[in-house]
Amino acid sequence: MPVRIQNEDFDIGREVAQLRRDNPQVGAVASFVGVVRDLNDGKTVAEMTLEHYPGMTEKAIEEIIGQAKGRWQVYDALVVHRIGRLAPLDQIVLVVVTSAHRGDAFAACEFIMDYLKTQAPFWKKEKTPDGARWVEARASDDAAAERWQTKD
Amino acid sequence: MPVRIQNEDFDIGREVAQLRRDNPQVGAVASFVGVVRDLNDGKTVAEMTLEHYPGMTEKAIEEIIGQAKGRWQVYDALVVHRIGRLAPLDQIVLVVVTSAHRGDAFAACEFIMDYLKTQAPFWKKEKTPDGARWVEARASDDAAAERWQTKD
Amino acid sequence: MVKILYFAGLREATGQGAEEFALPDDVRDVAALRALLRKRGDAWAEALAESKRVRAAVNQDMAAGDTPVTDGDEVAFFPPVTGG
Amino acid sequence: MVKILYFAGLREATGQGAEEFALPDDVRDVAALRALLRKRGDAWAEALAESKRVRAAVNQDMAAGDTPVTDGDEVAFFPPVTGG
Repeated sequence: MPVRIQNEDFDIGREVAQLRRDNPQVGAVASFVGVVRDLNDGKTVAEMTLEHYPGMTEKAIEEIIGQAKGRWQVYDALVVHRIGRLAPLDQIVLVVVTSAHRGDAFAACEFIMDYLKTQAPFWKKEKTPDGARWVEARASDDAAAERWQTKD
Repeated sequence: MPVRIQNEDFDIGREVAQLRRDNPQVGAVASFVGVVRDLNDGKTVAEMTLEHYPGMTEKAIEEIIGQAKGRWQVYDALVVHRIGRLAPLDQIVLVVVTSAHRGDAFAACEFIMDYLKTQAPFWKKEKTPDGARWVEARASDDAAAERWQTKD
Repeated sequence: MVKILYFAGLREATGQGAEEFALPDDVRDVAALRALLRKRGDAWAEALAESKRVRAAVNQDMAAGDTPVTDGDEVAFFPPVTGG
Repeated sequence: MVKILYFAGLREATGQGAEEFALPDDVRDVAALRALLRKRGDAWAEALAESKRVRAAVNQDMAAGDTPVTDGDEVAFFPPVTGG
């Protein structure tokens, strides 16, 4: 499955090996891991909880992967996103893209992350010394996703 | 050490974990793995040998990493490059970059790969059904490295 | 009937996670449904206020204000997403 | 004396991997050294021909034709690189 939503942690080494297994045409593997930081918007983060919209999340990410495959020469793409309670240093999200060439792998991987940030229904709630707060969407994430629309 | 040249294979999972270890400010880890393909320039590749210039290789890659750190907000960067005999499906090179944010991590990782391709003294010799041949440098690699010079 | 789902801050503000809702005949799109829900009281009026950045999905696809809503649909309201 | 290194196809074509070389007084840069080495015979003339894409490094830094070469330097000649 190209999209997995799970509570459990993931192992980038195993996922990369799995995705490119038995395909000797793969010359490039680009990966991204998102990690919980202990500081966000100037506040210490002790813990966060990730909520999602079951069903739509998988569908939205599959559509993003489909778009990436339409735009770049990509063999396979994988997204693993964790939900539930996470602490600083915990991994949140993994994106892996295999391709013949690195330009396609990098572009597709970054595109998937940028679109996931604005299109996939996940919400983060952080626990800080001042109490819990929902993380606000960033204008910079909208800008990151939008720049792909003027390219090509 | 941010640069390692070695015969042995590497484990992306272990390298990523090592590079971001104990730094709770890391929010983004971008990685790239280059892999031996069984087909190059239309010929079947049974095996390849990677030669390098000991001393200069490490120095050249350290300089590339230094440039990346000067251009983007990067905590750490790692390059592992294999030498010696490799077969299709074998890993050749690993680049890992840690940063607070994904834009910096992606850009620095791709920049390091593009510069490594044109600036780091490695040479590949492929064994094909027609005999052994040195791989020719690609104009597309020069172009990929040059585009970073006009940006910013 | 439509199924309406609320997520994250909107779920907390409205005190509602999911409901079955009888769609009036004159409510034919996302904006009209959102306006109708605002009339449920202060918490709803504030959570779904026009000034608030509220996103919607119809049948698990991102929707705009003029996206049609018809019987049998699954409609969701939520804040701008913040995953990844 | 300078140390000269040859890599990859250039090493094979010249049959030489490394040598200590007495630098004549009038050879002061990479281009002049390359021109002098071409005079060693056909294999050298061809491998280091001006029409060939040959790269050079002086003291392990990428060098151009006008990069100075002086006694004690380490000079390397090699084809365009193809790692990664």
